[in-house]
Amino acid sequence: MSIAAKANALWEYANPRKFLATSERVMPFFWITSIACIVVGLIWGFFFTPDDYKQGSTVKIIYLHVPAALMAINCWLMMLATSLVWLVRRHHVSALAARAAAPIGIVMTLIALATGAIWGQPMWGTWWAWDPRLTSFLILFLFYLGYVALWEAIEDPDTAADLTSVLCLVGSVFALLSRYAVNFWNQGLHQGASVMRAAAVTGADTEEKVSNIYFYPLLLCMIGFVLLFIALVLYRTGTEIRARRIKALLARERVNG
Amino acid sequence: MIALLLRDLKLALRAGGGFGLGLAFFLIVTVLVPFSVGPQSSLLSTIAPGILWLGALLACLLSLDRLLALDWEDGSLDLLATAPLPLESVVTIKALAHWLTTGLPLVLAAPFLGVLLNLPVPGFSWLVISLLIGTPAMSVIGTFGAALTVGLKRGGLLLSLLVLPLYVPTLIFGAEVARRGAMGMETQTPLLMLAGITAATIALLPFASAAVLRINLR
Amino acid sequence: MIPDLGKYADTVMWSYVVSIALLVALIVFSVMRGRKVRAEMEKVEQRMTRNG
Amino acid sequence: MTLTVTDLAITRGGIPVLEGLSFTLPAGKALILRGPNGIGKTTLLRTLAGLQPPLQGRIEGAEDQIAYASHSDGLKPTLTVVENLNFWASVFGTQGIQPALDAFALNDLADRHAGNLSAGQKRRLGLARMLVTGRPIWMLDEPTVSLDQNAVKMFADAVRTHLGQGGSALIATHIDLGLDGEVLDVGPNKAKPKPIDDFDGGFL
Repeated sequence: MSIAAKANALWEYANPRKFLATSERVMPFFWITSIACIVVGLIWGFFFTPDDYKQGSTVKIIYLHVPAALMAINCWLMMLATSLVWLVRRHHVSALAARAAAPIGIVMTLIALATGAIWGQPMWGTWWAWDPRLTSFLILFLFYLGYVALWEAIEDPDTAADLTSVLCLVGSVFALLSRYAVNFWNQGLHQGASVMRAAAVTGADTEEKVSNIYFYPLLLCMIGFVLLFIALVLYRTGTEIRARRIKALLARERVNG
Repeated sequence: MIALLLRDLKLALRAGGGFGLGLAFFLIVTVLVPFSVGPQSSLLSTIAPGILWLGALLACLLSLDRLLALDWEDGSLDLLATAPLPLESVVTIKALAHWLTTGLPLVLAAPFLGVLLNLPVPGFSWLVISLLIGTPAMSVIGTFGAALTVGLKRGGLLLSLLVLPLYVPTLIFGAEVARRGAMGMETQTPLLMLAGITAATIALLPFASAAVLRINLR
Repeated sequence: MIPDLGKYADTVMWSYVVSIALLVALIVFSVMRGRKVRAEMEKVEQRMTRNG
Repeated sequence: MTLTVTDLAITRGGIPVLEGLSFTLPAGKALILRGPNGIGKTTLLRTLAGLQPPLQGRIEGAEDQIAYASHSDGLKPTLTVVENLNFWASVFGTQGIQPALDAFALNDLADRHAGNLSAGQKRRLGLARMLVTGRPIWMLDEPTVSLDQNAVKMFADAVRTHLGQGGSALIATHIDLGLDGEVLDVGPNKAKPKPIDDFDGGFL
C-alpha cells in the first residue's frame, strides 16, 4: 500500500460509524493491557523496590506522579493535533476526540499536582511550593479548565469545536511561553524534582541515582497510563459521538415538528 | 478605521461608557492593600511593584466583557463584518480603543498609587515603562478572550477563566521588570521578553481574534 | 505484607489513595455517562424510526 | 449588478434548513421573501451577506455589494442621529448622509441621541443606515417591525427610490409593500431530512 493510500485509509476512521465499529473491536485489548500494566507496575514498584537513600520510601510516588505528568502533557498535545485536524479537514470525530480527551487531561494534571504536593510536604516542609514544574502544571490545569468550560458553554456543536480548537492552538503557544516565563521567574530550587524529571526523560542512571531498579516498574506504569489513556479516549469519543447524534436527531425532530 | 476608533473613544467617554471603571478598581485595590497587610513601609515597598501590576491586570480584566459584547448585542458587529474593513483591523482597533481608555489611564495613575505603597524611588520609571509596554498585550489578549465568548449570555466568568492563564507570561515578565527596577537590579532580560510578548501578540493575535469572531458571527 | 515505609508511610499511602481514587472515578464516570448516552440514543432512534 | 443564486443549501446550527434554492435578483428589482417562521429566512439573508458559509451551491454578485440589516439596528444610544450615520458612512467609505436624513425625515431629529428616539424613529434611523452604506443590494430582515403606516410608506418610498437608481433589495417581510418585484416563497425549499439509518448524514 502506498503512503497516500495508507493516509486515505487512516482518514476512513474519521467516519463516525466506522470509528465506533473499530474502536469497539480494539477497546477490550487496551482496557485489559492497560490495567494489567498499571497493576503489575504499581505492585512491583510498591512492594518490590527498595527505598531511595535520600528520599526514603517517597520514591515510590514516582510510579504515579511521572506517568500522570507525562499523560497530562501528552493529552494536551493530542488535543492540539486533533484540533488541527478538525480545523483543516473538518472531521467531526477529530473534534469530538479532543473534547473527550480534555477531562482525562484534567484528572492526569490533578494526579500530578496532588502527588507533587503530597510529596512536597515532607521534602520541602510545605504542601505547596511555587516550584517551576508544579507551577507550570497549575497553569496547564487552568488551560484545561478553560477549554472544557468553553466546550460546555457553547450550544452549537460546530461553533464549539471551532472555538475550542482555536483556543487550543493559541493556548499551546501561551502554555509554552508560560513554561519559559515560570522557569525564568523561579529557577528550579528543588533537587528532588530533578530526580523525577530525570526518571521521566531518560529513565536511566543519573547522578541522582535513579537506577534500573526503579526504571522498569516505572516504564511499565508509563506504558499502562498511555494504554489507559487510549482506551479512555476511544470510549469517551464514542460517547461524544452518540451524544452528538442524539442532539442532531432531536434537532431534526424539532425542525420537522 | 479612524472613524471606528473615534466612535469607540466617544462611546467610552460618554455617560455609561464604562470609562474610569478600571481606574476606580485599580485605586480601590491599591488603597485596600495596606489595610490588609499592615502599614510597615518596608513590607509595602517590597510588594508594591507586584501589587501595582496585579491591580492593573485585574482592572484590565474587569473591563474586557464590554469590549465586544455591546457591539454584538446591537448588531453593529454584523454590519462591521460586511463592511469593507477587514475584521482583523476591526479587532485591532477595538483593542487599541480598549488600551487608550483602560490601559493608558492605568499607566498614568500607577506612579501616584506607587506613592501610597512606598514604591522605592528608582522603581517609578521602571513601573511606568513596564506597564506602558505590558498593557497593550493585555488589551490584545483580552480582545481575543472577548471574541471567544462574545455570543455567550453569561460570558463574563468564562472570559476571566480563559484569559487568566494567557495573562501569566505578561504578568511574570512585567512585574519582574518593575520589581527588579525597584530594587535597582538589571532589568534588560525581562524587559526584552515583555516587549517581545507584546510585539508578538499585537502582530499575531488579531488574526486569531478575527477568525474566532467570524465563527461566532455565523 | 505491606512493606515498611518508614517515616514517610503517610505520604506514600496518601499519594496512592488519592491517585487511584481519581483514576477510578474518571473511569467510573466515563462508563456511567457512556452507558446513559448509549441507551438514550437507542431510545431516540427507535422513537424516530417509529414516527418515520 | 445582478445577484445570482444557484442550487443553494444553507444550515442553521449544523442542521440543513433550506435546499435547492435558485433565483436571480436583477438591478432595479425587489424580491420579497416569504415563508413560515423559523424556516430559515434570516439564515438565508446572513448566508447571502457572507456572514456564514453555505452548505452547497453558488452565490454570484454578492461580494461587497450587500448592505445587511438584521433585527437589531446597530445604533449607539449615546451617539446622536448624525453621529451614528456619519460613523457608518465613513466605515463604508461614503460621503454625505443628507440624502439618508431626507429620505427618512430625520432632519428634525439630527442632534437627538439615538437612545431618546421612539422605537419607530430608531427603526427609521436603522434603515437610513442602509442608505449611507452606498451598497447596491439591500438585505432587510423584517424591516417594518414597529413602524406605523406613515413610516412604512416612507420606507417603501425609500426602497423604490433605491430601486429607481439601479439598486435592488431582498426583503423578508409579511406585509405588502407595493414594490416592483417578485415574491419568493421559500416554503417548498425546506430541507428534507436524511434517513436516520444514514448514520453520517443524521450525524451532521
